[in-house]
Amino acid sequence: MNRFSVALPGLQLKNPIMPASGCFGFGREFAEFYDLSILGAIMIKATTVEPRYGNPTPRVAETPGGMLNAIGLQNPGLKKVMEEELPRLSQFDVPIIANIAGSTVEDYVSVAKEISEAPNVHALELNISCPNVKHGGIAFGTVPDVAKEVTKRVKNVSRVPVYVKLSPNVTDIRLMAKAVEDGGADGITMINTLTGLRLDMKTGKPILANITGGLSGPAIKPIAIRMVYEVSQTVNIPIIGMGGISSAEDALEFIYAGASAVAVGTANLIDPFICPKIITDLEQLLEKLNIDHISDVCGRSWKHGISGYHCP
Amino acid sequence: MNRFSVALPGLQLKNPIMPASGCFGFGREFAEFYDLSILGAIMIKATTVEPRYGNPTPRVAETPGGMLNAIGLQNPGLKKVMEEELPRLSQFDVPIIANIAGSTVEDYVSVAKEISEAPNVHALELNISCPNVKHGGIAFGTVPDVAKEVTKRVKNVSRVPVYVKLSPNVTDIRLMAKAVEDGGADGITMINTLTGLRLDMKTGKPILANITGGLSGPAIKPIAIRMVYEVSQTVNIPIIGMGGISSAEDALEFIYAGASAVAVGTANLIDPFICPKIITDLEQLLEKLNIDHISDVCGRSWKHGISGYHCP
Amino acid sequence: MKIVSQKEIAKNIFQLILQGKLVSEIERPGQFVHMKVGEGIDPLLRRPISICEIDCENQSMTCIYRTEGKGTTWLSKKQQGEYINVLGPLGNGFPVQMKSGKVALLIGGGIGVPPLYELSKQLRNRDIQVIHVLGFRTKSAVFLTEEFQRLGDTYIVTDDGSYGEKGFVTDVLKQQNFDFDRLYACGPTPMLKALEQKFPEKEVYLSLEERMSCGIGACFACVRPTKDREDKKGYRKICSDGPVFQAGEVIL
Amino acid sequence: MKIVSQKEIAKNIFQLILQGKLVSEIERPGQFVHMKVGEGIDPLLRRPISICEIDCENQSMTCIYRTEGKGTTWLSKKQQGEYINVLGPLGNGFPVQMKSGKVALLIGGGIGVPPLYELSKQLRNRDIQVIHVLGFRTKSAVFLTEEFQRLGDTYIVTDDGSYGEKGFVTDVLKQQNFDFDRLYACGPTPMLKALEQKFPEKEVYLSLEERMSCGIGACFACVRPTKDREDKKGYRKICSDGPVFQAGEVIL
Ligand SMILES: Cc1cc2nc3c(=O)[nH]c(=O)nc-3n(C[C@H](O)[C@H](O)[C@H](O)COP(=O)(O)OP(=O)(O)OC[C@H]3O[C@@H](n4cnc5c(N)ncnc54)[C@H](O)[C@@H]3O)c2cc1C
Ligand SMILES: Cc1cc2nc3c(=O)[nH]c(=O)nc-3n(C[C@H](O)[C@H](O)[C@H](O)COP(=O)(O)OP(=O)(O)OC[C@H]3O[C@@H](n4cnc5c(N)ncnc54)[C@H](O)[C@@H]3O)c2cc1C
Ligand SMILES: Cc1cc2nc3c(=O)[nH]c(=O)nc-3n(C[C@H](O)[C@H](O)[C@H](O)COP(=O)(O)O)c2cc1C
Ligand SMILES: Cc1cc2nc3c(=O)[nH]c(=O)nc-3n(C[C@H](O)[C@H](O)[C@H](O)COP(=O)(O)O)c2cc1C
Ligand code: FES
Ligand code: FES
Repeated sequence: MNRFSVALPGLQLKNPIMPASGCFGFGREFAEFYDLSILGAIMIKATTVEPRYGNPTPRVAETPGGMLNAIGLQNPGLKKVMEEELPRLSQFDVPIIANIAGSTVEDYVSVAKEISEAPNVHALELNISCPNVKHGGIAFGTVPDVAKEVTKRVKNVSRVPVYVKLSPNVTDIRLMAKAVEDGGADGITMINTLTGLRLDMKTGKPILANITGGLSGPAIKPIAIRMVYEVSQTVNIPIIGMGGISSAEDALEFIYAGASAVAVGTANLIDPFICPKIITDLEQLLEKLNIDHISDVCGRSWKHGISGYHCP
Repeated sequence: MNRFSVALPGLQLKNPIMPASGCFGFGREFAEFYDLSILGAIMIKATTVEPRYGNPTPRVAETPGGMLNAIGLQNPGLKKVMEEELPRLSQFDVPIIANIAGSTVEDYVSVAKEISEAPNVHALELNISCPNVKHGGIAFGTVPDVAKEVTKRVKNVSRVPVYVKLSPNVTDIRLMAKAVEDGGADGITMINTLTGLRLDMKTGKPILANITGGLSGPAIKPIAIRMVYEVSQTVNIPIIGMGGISSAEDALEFIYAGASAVAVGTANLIDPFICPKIITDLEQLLEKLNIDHISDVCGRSWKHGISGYHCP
Repeated sequence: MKIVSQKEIAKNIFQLILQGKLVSEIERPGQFVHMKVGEGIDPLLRRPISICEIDCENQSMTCIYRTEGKGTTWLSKKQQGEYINVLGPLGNGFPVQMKSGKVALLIGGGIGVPPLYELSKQLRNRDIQVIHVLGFRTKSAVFLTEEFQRLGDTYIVTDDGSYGEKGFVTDVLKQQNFDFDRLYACGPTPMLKALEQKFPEKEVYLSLEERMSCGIGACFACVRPTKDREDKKGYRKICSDGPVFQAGEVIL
Repeated sequence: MKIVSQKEIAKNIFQLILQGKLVSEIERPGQFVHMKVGEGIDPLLRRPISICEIDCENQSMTCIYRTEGKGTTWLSKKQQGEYINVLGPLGNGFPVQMKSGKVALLIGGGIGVPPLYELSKQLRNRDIQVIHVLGFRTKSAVFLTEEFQRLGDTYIVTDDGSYGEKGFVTDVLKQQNFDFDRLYACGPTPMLKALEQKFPEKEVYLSLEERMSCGIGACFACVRPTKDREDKKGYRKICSDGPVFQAGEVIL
């Protein structure tokens, strides 16, 4: 698996494949299907200071080639995650990226400070982009200065590198990327979901109780690829790319676009074995395409020459 | 077809279904398949002052549930459109909506002034959102003040009502909608394409010669529906909705969201008979759902009560 | 899993028999499977369908479903010999531990009827007396009644009276005033609510439905709040904690 | 259209025979059809495939295609008796008007070979002498050679020499120095370019490829600039003005 190892701030990845936050819970369920140690990393579900119940149901709706979700950051809260979920995950030889969310800067700081002390948490992922929570979410993720500020404050208290997760619901994602880089982010993860809506044919009303939801799945892939392409040419910190990945080809497309590693979200909900499958397939794909090391082709879409470059 | 007629500024539509700009050329090809007079209206391909050749090929690429295009506003120019295309279309009993584009405000004004004098042009559609042209396109469609200005200037010279076509590539589409309403727009058409990118597996390079392209088709529908839902609650001018429509159900979903009529784009490229098919199916669908008149359910997703409201 | 047979047993109601190793992992009636419908990305999500009957010997199981939308319509076109990607068995199902000789009342509404069939069979195997009350919309939507009759007393109602008595399952309960030790029900939420209210003192098990994505407890799509506000978690996942809950556990 | 038969005639090369009314509308060899592959939205677009042979009596036609990606792979799994949504015939095809006794040189590369077959047949019917030069990648990718041999002299080359001579079609031309009145070609762009350069004085017809969406001339996806800078339009659409052009009309 040597052509696969990727070194990123705080993360020594066996391979560039990891489940995306919110699509893997805290790993419990997937541990029944396979050994989680084979994963490059695990991005756990967003954690907030207090437990959250989330939105009323229905929380999901299907769309052409995609799905909407409005889970609403349901999670057992920082204490439970620290005391139960993270220790349980420590049986696996896999770095954890803790996705953290909140409604105020103070919320982020509180969670970041504490959760970054967990021994198996190797990095934080600031979810400033979750579009489902009425307060905070939207503003953090769409106003550059606010994003920069929260990044800075979290960096100040975190013991591990900080990745910021960008929202695609903006006019120019490069401005957001630059802002969080200026705020001290060690890396960027992108993209979160696009805001969408589905209406019921009979009633004419929204299917989701929350009205709108976040669009994920194959449908959004070309948008995600475009944004990774733009951001990877704008910042000097690495990107973990995501949005619609469900095959090794999709994963490689993100690497070509400029991501150093990738995360698989929605596809886990359809095929619980998708991550191991992509890991296996990707190795064969690299073989077929004569790619010696995954990092050789990072950013190939915009870099001159065919290989030899490393991202970023 | 009485439950179908929709009156909009400048447009007396037999039914709320029309082909979207750029997906129907100037009607020539489709006239070989069916009588264009059955359509609610026709949105013709973007017209610019001078003829344009457009971008190099490849100009299209497929994505999951969608496609990217970077045609680059190829068109024969204002003179040819006035002298050949519009007169030819006048054999059909159908109002034409002239989509106009340009790189400067002056371009828009020139085209608007002249094309609005064509007898069968009943409305203009300002394409301030086409993401494929390097200069102008992006800025007009993403900066509220610039959109307002171009709307105002075009309104000053146009003999027919002016609809402005919004780009979805913005943080808050309501601000854009409000701006063009303030600029005097008689209506809004939305959405144009989302910017996307696809990379070739073998080379790692963009498939489109233009690098990025506009994403259209079923994949974008939930985003379009969300935006129509937001904008229809923000402005007091009517909306012609589009983005991924390929069935009567899709069309009705846009009406529920707050559109008064809809346009079908990409689906024409896959099934040349799609517009007549949707017109027939929609009539049956309304029958099945006991909807007396299409306008009764415009905005049903957010209006209280079940019917009796008319949009806007 | 391999399709052994598929047939339309009532209007838009299909009986699908599937064969595969999954069958040997089924633990209880009331569990469900999560089926991939369509080969590509549309439909994207799996569809939850209850297990209606198990045949361990042949490693086969029966599902009965109604064509609702795109997914189930696709499924109904699949033919004998074709394969379907099935995840499961999922969920916890109905508890069947009960003293022999006791009486169980099984109440099903519409497409909630199927999982009660395997339940009834297993209860009968334990020498429990079963009474079935099954409600359907109309005559053409009625199915499986003879099979239920073979296992125990069976009362049928239809909304429009075109088959059996006219009315709802609750009307039958009023009339018959059954004496029973435990109640099991699966069907539309209003029916489940009515039953929960009617028998606050009884041991009542209800099988719930909710829109799902993963079906395995990972995504938090299918959550309902607990009735008990002091409950440690405050919620239950329909897919992995349910779909069967004792009345009073979650808010319907 | 209905699938009359489908078989793999070389490695990843499929011969598909379709039946339907569309056949009676075919006017010239070199026209193509636009096939819907997949039932849903992925793949979304149709796939252009050339018509390889027409059988008017049976209202059937043959297409030969190579499995490249998702669309053609899906197509290769369809079986006899199934239906495919086909739009066409599209485009203008090869002109076949020519005096009897004249000599036509037909040059095909890889998956560009199929449309030349119907062309060759129709030329033979007009008593035109046909010479074929066909190039393939390797032995396992060779197809239709016997059929061509029956119509006229046929030279085969493969890139690796595993079948026929080793080399490119242009090597055959160098060696043989054919005397001919008109040249027709279909294949990869570099091959077409080479031919255009080699025979500036001859009457040369080239069939081009371009990524398409509508296939009917409406979307401007498949446009190439004309060589003549003074040309009134300045471009041609491959789908509706082509796919066959006389050498020198558009920039390759
Ligand atoms: C635990 C469980 C067991 C079930 N068992 C059966 C059964 O045995 N037989 C049967 O006919 N039906 C059963 N259903 C309902 C069945 O899942 C839906 O009818 C089916 O998902 C509809 O899919 P569709 O594509 O035809 O409809 P669409 O309306 O196109 O589906 C769109 C989306 O909504 C979801 N959805 C639609 N209706 C329901 C519903 N009632 N419950 C949950 N999700 C829904 C779909 O899964 C899909 O994600 C069960 C549901 C659950 C939750
Ligand atoms: C006029 C014309 C005639 C053709 N005739 C034949 C034929 O007789 N036999 C044959 O095997 N092939 C033919 N081709 C090529 C054939 O259309 C492609 O191989 C096919 O579209 C690939 O689809 P896919 O889904 O398998 O590949 P994918 O790579 O998954 O396709 C992705 C997208 O790219 C497009 N695309 C990929 N390759 C090509 C190509 N070479 N030309 C145009 N579009 C492409 C597809 O149509 C699709 O939109 C022809 C192409 C044209 C333009
Ligand atoms: C059900 C669901 C729950 C999610 N929850 C979170 C979350 O808690 N935090 C977060 O940062 N992103 C969350 N996401 C977003 C994903 O991590 C990912 O960014 C997005 O879904 C795009 O990737 P995909 O198309 O592969 O799913 C969630 C997505 C889904 C579908
Ligand atoms: C090939 C193609 C060309 C287009 N050209 C134009 C154009 O010239 N002017 C314009 O305003 N929109 C243009 N559009 C955008 C469509 O009119 C429409 O807004 C968009 O495609 C979303 O609708 P759809 O998903 O139904 O295609 C074009 C779209 C496509 C696919
Ligand atoms: S469906 Fe994912 S948790 Fe129940
Ligand atoms: S493919 Fe649309 S114009 Fe040729």
